[in-house]
Amino acid sequence: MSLPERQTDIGPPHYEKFLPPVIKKNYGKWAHHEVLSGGTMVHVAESGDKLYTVRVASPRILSTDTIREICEMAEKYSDGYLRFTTRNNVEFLLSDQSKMAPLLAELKDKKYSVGGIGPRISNIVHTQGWVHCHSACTDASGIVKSVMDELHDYFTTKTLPNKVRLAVACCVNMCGAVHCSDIAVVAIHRKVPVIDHETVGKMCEIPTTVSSCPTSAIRPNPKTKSITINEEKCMYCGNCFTVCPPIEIHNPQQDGVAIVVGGKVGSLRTDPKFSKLAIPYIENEPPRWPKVVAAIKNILDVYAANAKKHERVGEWIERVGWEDFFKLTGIPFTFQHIDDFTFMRDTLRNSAAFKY
Amino acid sequence: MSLPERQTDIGPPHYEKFLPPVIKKNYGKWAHHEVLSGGTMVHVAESGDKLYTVRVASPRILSTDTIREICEMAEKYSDGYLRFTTRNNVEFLLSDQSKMAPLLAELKDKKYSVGGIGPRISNIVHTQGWVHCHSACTDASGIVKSVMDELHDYFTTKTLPNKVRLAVACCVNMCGAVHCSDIAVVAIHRKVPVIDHETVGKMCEIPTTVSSCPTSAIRPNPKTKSITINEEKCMYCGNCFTVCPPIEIHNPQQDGVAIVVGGKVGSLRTDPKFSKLAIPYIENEPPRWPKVVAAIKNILDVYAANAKKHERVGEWIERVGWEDFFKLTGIPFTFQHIDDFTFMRDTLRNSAAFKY
Amino acid sequence: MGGKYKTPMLDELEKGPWPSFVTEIKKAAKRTEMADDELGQVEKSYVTKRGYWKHGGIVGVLGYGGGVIGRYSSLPNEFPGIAHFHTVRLNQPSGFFYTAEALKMIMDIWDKYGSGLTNMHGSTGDLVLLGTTTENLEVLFAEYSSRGWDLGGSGSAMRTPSCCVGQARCEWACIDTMAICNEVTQYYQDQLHRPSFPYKFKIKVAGCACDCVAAIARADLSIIGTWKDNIRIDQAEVKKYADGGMNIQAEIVEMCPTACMSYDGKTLKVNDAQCSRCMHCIAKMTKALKQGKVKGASILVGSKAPIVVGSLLSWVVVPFMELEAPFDNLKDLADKMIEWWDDNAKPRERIGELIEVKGMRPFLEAIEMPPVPQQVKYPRKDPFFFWSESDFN
Amino acid sequence: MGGKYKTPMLDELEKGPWPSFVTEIKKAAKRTEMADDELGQVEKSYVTKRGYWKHGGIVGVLGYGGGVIGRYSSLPNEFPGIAHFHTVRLNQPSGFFYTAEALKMIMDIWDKYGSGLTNMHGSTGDLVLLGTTTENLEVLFAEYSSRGWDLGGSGSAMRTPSCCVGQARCEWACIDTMAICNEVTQYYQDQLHRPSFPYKFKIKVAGCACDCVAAIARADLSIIGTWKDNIRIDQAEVKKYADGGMNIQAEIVEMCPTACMSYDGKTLKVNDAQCSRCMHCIAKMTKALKQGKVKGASILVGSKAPIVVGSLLSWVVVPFMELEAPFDNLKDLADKMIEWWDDNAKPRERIGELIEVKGMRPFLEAIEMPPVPQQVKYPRKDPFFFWSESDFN
Ligand code: SRM
Ligand code: SRM
Ligand code: SRM
Ligand code: SRM
Ligand code: SF4
Ligand code: SF4
Ligand code: SF4
Ligand code: SF4
Ligand code: SF4
Ligand code: SF4
Ligand code: SF4
Ligand code: SF4
Repeated sequence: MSLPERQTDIGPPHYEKFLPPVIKKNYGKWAHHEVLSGGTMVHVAESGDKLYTVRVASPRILSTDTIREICEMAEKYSDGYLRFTTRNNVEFLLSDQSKMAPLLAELKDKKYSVGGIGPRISNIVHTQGWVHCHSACTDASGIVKSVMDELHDYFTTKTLPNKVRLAVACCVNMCGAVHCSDIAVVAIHRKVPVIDHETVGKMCEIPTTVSSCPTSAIRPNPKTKSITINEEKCMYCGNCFTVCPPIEIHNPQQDGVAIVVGGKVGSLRTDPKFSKLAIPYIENEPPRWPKVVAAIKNILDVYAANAKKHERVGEWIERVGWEDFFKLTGIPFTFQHIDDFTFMRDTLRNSAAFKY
Repeated sequence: MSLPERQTDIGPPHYEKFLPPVIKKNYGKWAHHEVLSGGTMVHVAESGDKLYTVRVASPRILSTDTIREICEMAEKYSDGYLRFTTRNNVEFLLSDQSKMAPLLAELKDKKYSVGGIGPRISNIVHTQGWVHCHSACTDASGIVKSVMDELHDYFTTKTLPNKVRLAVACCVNMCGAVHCSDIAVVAIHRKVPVIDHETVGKMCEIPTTVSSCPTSAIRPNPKTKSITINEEKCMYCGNCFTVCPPIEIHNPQQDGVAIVVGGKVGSLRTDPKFSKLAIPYIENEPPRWPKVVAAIKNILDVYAANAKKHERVGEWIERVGWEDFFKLTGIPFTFQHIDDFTFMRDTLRNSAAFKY
Repeated sequence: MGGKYKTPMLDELEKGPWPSFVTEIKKAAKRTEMADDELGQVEKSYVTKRGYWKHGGIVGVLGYGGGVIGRYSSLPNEFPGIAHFHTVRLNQPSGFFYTAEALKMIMDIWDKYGSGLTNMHGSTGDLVLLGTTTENLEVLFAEYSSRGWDLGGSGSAMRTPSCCVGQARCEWACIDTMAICNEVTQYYQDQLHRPSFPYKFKIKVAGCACDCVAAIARADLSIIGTWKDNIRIDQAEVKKYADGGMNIQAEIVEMCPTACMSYDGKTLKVNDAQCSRCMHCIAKMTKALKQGKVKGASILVGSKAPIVVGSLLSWVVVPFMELEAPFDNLKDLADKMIEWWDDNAKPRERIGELIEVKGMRPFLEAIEMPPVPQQVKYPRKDPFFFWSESDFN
Repeated sequence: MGGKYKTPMLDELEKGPWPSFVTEIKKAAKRTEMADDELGQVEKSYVTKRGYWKHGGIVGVLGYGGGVIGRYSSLPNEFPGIAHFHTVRLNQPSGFFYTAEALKMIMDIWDKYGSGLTNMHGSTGDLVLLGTTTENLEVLFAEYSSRGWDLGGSGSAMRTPSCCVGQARCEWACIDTMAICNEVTQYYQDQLHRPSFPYKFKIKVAGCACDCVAAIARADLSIIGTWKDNIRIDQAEVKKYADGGMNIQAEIVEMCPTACMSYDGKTLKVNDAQCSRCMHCIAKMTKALKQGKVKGASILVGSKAPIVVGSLLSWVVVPFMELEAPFDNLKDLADKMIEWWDDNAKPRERIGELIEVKGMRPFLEAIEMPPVPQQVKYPRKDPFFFWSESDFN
C-alpha cells in the first residue's frame, strides 16, 4: 500500500468548513443568549435565528470509540456539527429546537453528563499525569474524576455565586491553567533530588544543569564529575531533572499535591488574579484522593455559603480577607504560606489594619 | 573655666519633666477633640479638663533667637510648655482658654503662621539640602519655602478633601518621608558619575566601591587601579559616590527633581502606599523653583477638584485610575514612568480593563 | 485483545457519574496492545505512586522539528506495547469546530496507526493523539496531511495558536477571533514546524475581557477584544431584568469596578468616560447592554507558567488596535516582538522574562509603541530610572 | 558681625508668608561667623546649583561612636567659618515636649559653642544642632550631659527612637507611646552610642493606625497601637454628627474598607468581626465612636528608604501584643530581632533587606513567632516552597 502524498506547512483546515449554516449566516451578528438549563443554552441572532447548544462532559482522554459515538449523535441531531470548548467539553450545535429533547434523552440514556453552562463548575482543566508525562508527580485524570464525581451536581444543576474554574497540574510546569484558577491542584515534590553521579557525568551537560537551577542550589563537583545540591536552597522545582534525568526528583512517599485558590483570568469586576496557596501539601492517595476531594469540597462549600452573587472565589476572599479565608475554612496557616520566592515583598502585610 | 562633669549613656531627660499639669492629670484619659480653626484645637479629657493647642509653622531651620522668642511666648501664654510635632511645627499647649486670643494676636503680630490642623497642608517634611549635606542635588529649604508660600492658604484656612502630606528629599537617600507622601519632591541625578581615576585609586577601597552599585554597573579596572562604570546599567543612584567621593555624581546642569505622588502612611480606609512617579524631571531653578511650585499646585488643584471628601491623594488616584491622573493633570507619560527596577513585574498592567 | 491486566485501583475510577478516563482506556485496550499496556502501567503507577515514563527523545517527521512528543516507558519489558508511546499534535481548526465526518476520518486513521486514545484537546489547543511508535509517524503524517490536516507546534517554536469561539456564536466578540487565529497559524507555519526560537511562543485570541480562552494567563501574545465608544443601553430590557428579580443595584451597579453606573429604579446610566470596559454589566445583562461599536483589541504580552521565575500574566502593550482581515498590522507587530525576543533572549527565556530583564523601554522601542499610562497599573515607585541621550533633546 | 555676603538669590526667599530659613540664618549670622559663612556658601550653591560639602569625616566625643555628623566645606578658604560645620544630634525627649526653660538653656550653650542654628527636629527625631567645630564637641557634650541631655544616634547603630504624642494628648493612643519610646531609648543606650550593628536600626512608636510618626514607613521596628474588642458607639453623638451635616452613609459607611458598617438614618452599626480597625470611622467621628478596651500594639518590621533595593514599608510580624510598663516583652522581642539580624546581615544591610534575602521563616523562628495569616496580604502564589525536617514530624 503506497502512502498518500504528504503535504507540509498547510496548517489546519479552515474552520469555515466545519461551521453549521446557521453560524455561517449569522457570523458576528449574534444578539444575545439565554441559559436554558445547566447544560443547554440558546444564542439568538440579530436576524432572529437561533442556535441551541448542548454541552456534554468529557474526560478529555477519549477513545476513538467514544468520539465515533459522539459523532453519530451529532449526525442524528445537529446535522453532524459539533465543537469542543476551551475546557474540553463537547458541544452539540443545533439549529432545530425540536431535536434538543431527543438528543438530551439519548445522552441521558448513554450516561453522558450534560452541564457546565452558567454559574457552575465546568470541566477541570488538566494535563497528562501518570498517563503520559515523565514529569508527573501525581495523576491528573484520577484526581479530576474523583473531584468531579463529588461535585457532579454543580456541573449539571446546582448553581454557585459565579463560575468556579478548577484545574489540576501534575507538576510545577503547570501545563494546566492552575496559576489563575478559582481552585486548583498542583503536584509538588518536597525532597531534594537524589543524584546518580555516575550517570550525571555521562548524560548531562554540567553547565546547563548548574544554570537550570533557579535558586543556584547546584554547583559542579569536579571530583565526581557530577554536581552537588545545596539542600538549604533547593525548593524542589524539578527543573534540574528536566534538564538532566539522572537527577531523580520523584519520591513516591513524599510527593503529593498542593491546593491553590482565588485565581481568575477574566477582567470582569476585578483584575485577573493568580491563584494563591491554600494547602501546601496533601499526600497522593490513589485511586480516589479522598483528602484532596474533601479539601476542595470544603473550600467550595465555604465559598458558596459566604460569597455574594457574581463574586468569584478570589473576589470573595479579597473582600473578606485571607485572615477570614483561613478562619472560615479551618485550614491551618503554615510557614509555607508565607512567600519567600523572589517576589515575597509585596505579599507581606504592610498595614496596621487587618482582621483576627 | 573648668568643664562641668560629663555623664554618659543617660539618654534624654524623661518627658514627664516637660508635661503641663493638665496633661499629667489627664494622661491617657482624653475623650475627644475638636478642631477650632486651621491652627487651633481643643482636647477634652474624660474629667472634663481641656487642653488648647495652637500650632505654628516653622522653617525647621531655627536660629536660637527665634527659639528664644517662641519660648518667651510660651512662658507668657502656656506656662512655658510647648512641643514640636512630628512634622516640625511648634505647638503651644494652653490650659487656659482665655490666653488663646492674646497668643494668637501676638503670633499674628510677629508674622507667625498659625495652621496645619485638620484637612489641610501641614509643614513639608524635608532635610538638609545645600545647607548641610554633601549628597544633596537640590536645596530642600528653598523648595519648601517656595512651595509653602504658594500653598500658604491651605496651611492656615482653606481645606482640602483630607490632609495632604508634602515632603522634599534632597537626594535619593530620601531622609524625608518622600516615599510615602501625598505629593513629594525627590532630587535626582541623570548622568553617569565622572570618575577621578587618580584619586579613586588612592582614596577608595575598590571591592567596596564595586559592590556598592545596586545594578552591578561598576567593575574594577586593574589598569588604572580605578573602576569603570557601564553607562547602560547606571541609574544615577549615587551610592558609589557615597562610598567613594572621587566618583563625582553631581552635575549642576542635569541634576534636578522628580515629583512623586499618592503615598501615605496611615492605614485608614486603604493600606499605606508608596508614592509613585508623576513627573520624572524638573530642572533646578533656584531661588524659587517656579516649575516645581507650579507642578505641585497643579496636582493639588486637580486633586481638590476631583477627590471625594476624606480621600487622600493616592486614594483618589487609585479610584479613578492612573490613566485619569495623567489625563486630568495633563502630565505627559514617559518611559521613565514604567518601572524597570527589580520589582517592575507587579507594576505593569495585567488586565484587559482600563480607561483611555 | 485487552484485559491483560487486573486493575483494581483503576476500576475504582469507573464508579461515579463523571465520565471515566479509565473506561476510555479500557475501550481502546480492547483493540490495541498499546492502550492495554498503558492501562497496566497506569495501574502500576497507582499502586507505587510514581510515573514510569522516560524523558522524551527527539522524534518527528521529516522536515519538521516538532509536533510530536517522544515518550518511552521506563519499563519496556514489562509493558512492551508502550515501549514507544509518542503523542502527535494535530493542529485543531480555529474554535475547535468539527464535522462528524472529519472527526471520524481522523479517528479511522488513528485506529490504524495509534493507541486509539486521544486528548480532545491539549492545553495549548492541539488535537492530541495519544501514543504511537516512531515508525508510524511518517505514515500518520502522510495520511493526515494528504487530507488537509497538519501538525501543531512543540519545542522552542511558535506554538499552535488558539482562540475562543468568538463571532461564530458569541454576541460579545469584538474581533473575529477565529479568523485571526487561523491567519496567524497560517502566517507562522514555518516557525511552527521548525523550532528556531529561544523558547516556546504562544498566541491566544479572546473576543472580549471574559477571556474564555485564558489568553491573558497562558499566551506570550494575548489578543483580547475590546471597544472604545459608549455602552448601548436598552432601558426596556433593563426593566425586564428588574421585573425578573435581578437586584440591579447590588448585582450590577455596586459591582462595577469604576463605580461609573447608576440606577434610580428606572433608568440605568453609565458614565462611559469612567468605564474600564470590564464586561461585568454586559455579561450579566446581555439583553439590555451592548458594547460600543468602535471595536478592536488590546494587545498584551508575556504570560507563562511559573517555571522558573514565577508565573506571569500578560501585560498591556498596545491598549487598542483595530483588527481587520488580513490582520497585517497584527502580524507586523508580532513579527517585531519576535524579532526583538529572538535577538535578545537566552535559550529557554520566554518573552515576558526577557522584558523583565531588559525593561519595557527597549521592548516598546522595538515594537515602535510610545509609553502610555494604560501599560501600567501604576507608575514606578523608586526614584531610580534611566535616561537616554534621546530624552535630553 | 554678619553681612559679609551679598545674597540676592537667598533674599528672594525672605519674601512671602511662610517663615523663612534664610531669615533664620541671617539672624544667627549677626552673631556667628559660622552662620554668616554658611549663608555665603548657600548663596553660592544657589548660583551654581551645587552643594559644597565634603563627605563627613569621623568626629565625635570620647567613648561614643556617634551622635555627631562630621561635615567640612569643600571651600574652606572661601568660607573659613564653616571649614568645620558638624551637626550634633541631641536626643529629644519623647513626644518632643519641652519647657521654655529647658529649651533656652540648650540655646544658651549652643550660642556659646555653635553656629546658633538648629533643626527642630531632625527627620529621625533628634534635636539637631547645626554646625560646630571639632574642638568644641567635647565641651558641648560636657555642658549638655552634665545638665541631663545626651546625644542621639548615628552610624551603624540603634538610632534615636521616636513616637507620636500618644496618651499625652490623643484620645486614640492604644499604648503609651512616650513611655515606650523613652524606655527603649534608655534600654539601648549602649547600642545607641556605640555603633556595633550591621547598619542603622530605627524604632518608632505610633499610638494607633493613623501613624502620626510615620512608623510604618521609616522604622526598622514599627510599633503601632491597636485594639481587639468591639468599637463602642454612642448613638446620641452619632445623631449630632448627622444633625451637624455629616453624610454618614457616604463619609463613613461607604468608606469603611471592610464594608462592615451600616446606618439606617438612625443607628450606626459595626459588625466588629469584620472590622479591620483601620481607624477611619473613629477618626472622623471621634465623639461618637471609641476603640475597644483590650488594647495593645501590632509589631511591624523592616521599613526603609529606597537605597538600594527599593523602599520598604514595615511588615506585620506580631499582630497583637499587650504592652505595659516596663515593656519587657517588647524589649525581649527587639533583642531577638536584633540578634538575628546582627548574626546574619552583611554590612549596610537593613533588617528588612535581610528578611527579603533569608525569608520570613528563619526570622519568625528566631523571634519565636508562629506563622499567622495576619502576616501576609495574601499567601504565596508560585508553587516553589521549602520544607524543613521539622515539618515532616
Ligand atoms: C464555550 C466557551 C468558549 C469556547 O470557545 O470554548 C465559553 C463560552 C461562554 N462564555 Fe466563557 N466560555 C468558555 C470558557 C471560559 C473561560 C476560560 C476557562 O475557564 O479556562 C473563562 C475565564 C474564567 C476565569 O475568569 O477564570 C470564561 C469566563 C466567562 C465569563 C466571566 C465570568 C465571571 O463573571 O468572572 C462569562 C460571563 C458570565 O458568565 O457572565 C462568560 C460567558 C460565556 C458565554 C455566555 C458567552 C456567550 O455569550 O456565548 C458563553 C457560554 C457561557 C457558559 O459556558 O456559561 N465566560 N469562560 C468556554 C467554555 C468552557 C467550558 O467548557 O466550560
Ligand atoms: C501632632 C501630630 C502628632 C505628633 O506627635 O506630633 C498629629 C496629631 C494628630 N493627628 Fe496626625 N498628627 C501628626 C502627624 C501625622 C502623620 C505623620 C506625618 O504626616 O508624617 C500622619 C500620617 C499621614 C499619612 O497617612 O501619610 C497623620 C495622620 C493622621 C490621620 C489620618 C488622616 C487620614 O485620614 O488619612 C488622622 C485622623 C484624621 O485626620 O481624621 C490624624 C489625627 C490626628 C489628631 C486629630 C489626633 C488627636 O486626636 O489628637 C491630632 C491632631 C490633628 C491634626 O493635626 O490635624 N492624624 N498625622 C502630628 C502633627 C504633624 C503636623 O505638624 O502637621
Ligand atoms: C500536552 C500538554 C498537556 C496536556 O495534557 O494538555 C503539555 C505537556 C507537556 N508540557 Fe506543557 N503541555 C501543554 C500545555 C502547556 C501549557 C498551557 C498552554 O499552552 O496554554 C503551559 C502553560 C503556559 C506556558 O506556556 O507557560 C505549559 C507549560 C509547560 C512548561 C513550563 C514553561 C514555562 O516557560 O514556564 C513546561 C516545561 C518546559 O518547557 O520545559 C512544559 C512541558 C511539557 C512537557 C513537554 C514535559 C517535558 O518537560 O518534557 C509535557 C509533555 C507531556 C507528555 O508527555 O505528553 N509545559 N504547557 C499541553 C500541550 C498540548 C497541546 O499542544 O495542545
Ligand atoms: C539629619 C537627617 C536629615 C534631616 O535633615 O532631618 C539625615 C541626614 C543624613 N542622612 Fe538620613 N538623615 C535623617 C533621617 C533619615 C531618615 C528618616 C528617619 O530616620 O525617620 C531616613 C529614611 C528612613 C530610613 O532609615 O531608611 C534616612 C535615610 C538615609 C539613608 C538611606 C538609608 C537606607 O538604608 O535606605 C542614608 C544613606 C546612608 O545611610 O548611607 C542616609 C544618610 C544621611 C547622611 C548621613 C548622608 C551621608 O551619606 O553621609 C545625611 C547627613 C546630612 C548632614 O550632613 O546633616 N539617610 N535618613 C536625619 C537625621 C536627623 C536625626 O537624627 O533626627
Ligand atoms: S504539568 Fe508537568 S507532569 Fe503534567 S503534563 Fe505538564 S509537564 Fe507533564
Ligand atoms: S529541584 Fe529545582 S531548586 Fe532543587 S536543585 Fe533542582 S533545579 Fe535547583
Ligand atoms: S536626602 Fe540626601 S541630601 Fe538630603 S539630607 Fe538625606 S542624604 Fe543628605
Ligand atoms: S550611581 Fe549608582 S548605579 Fe550608577 S554606578 Fe554609581 S552606584 Fe552604580
Ligand atoms: S471571550 Fe468574550 S467573545 Fe470570546 S467566547 Fe468568551 S465571552 Fe464570547
Ligand atoms: S463594563 Fe465594567 S466598568 Fe464599564 S460600566 Fe460595565 S461594570 Fe462598569
Ligand atoms: S498615631 Fe494615633 S495615637 Fe498617635 S497621635 Fe496620631 S492619632 Fe493619636
Ligand atoms: S475602624 Fe475601619 S474597618 Fe473598622 S468599622 Fe471603622 S471604618 Fe470600618
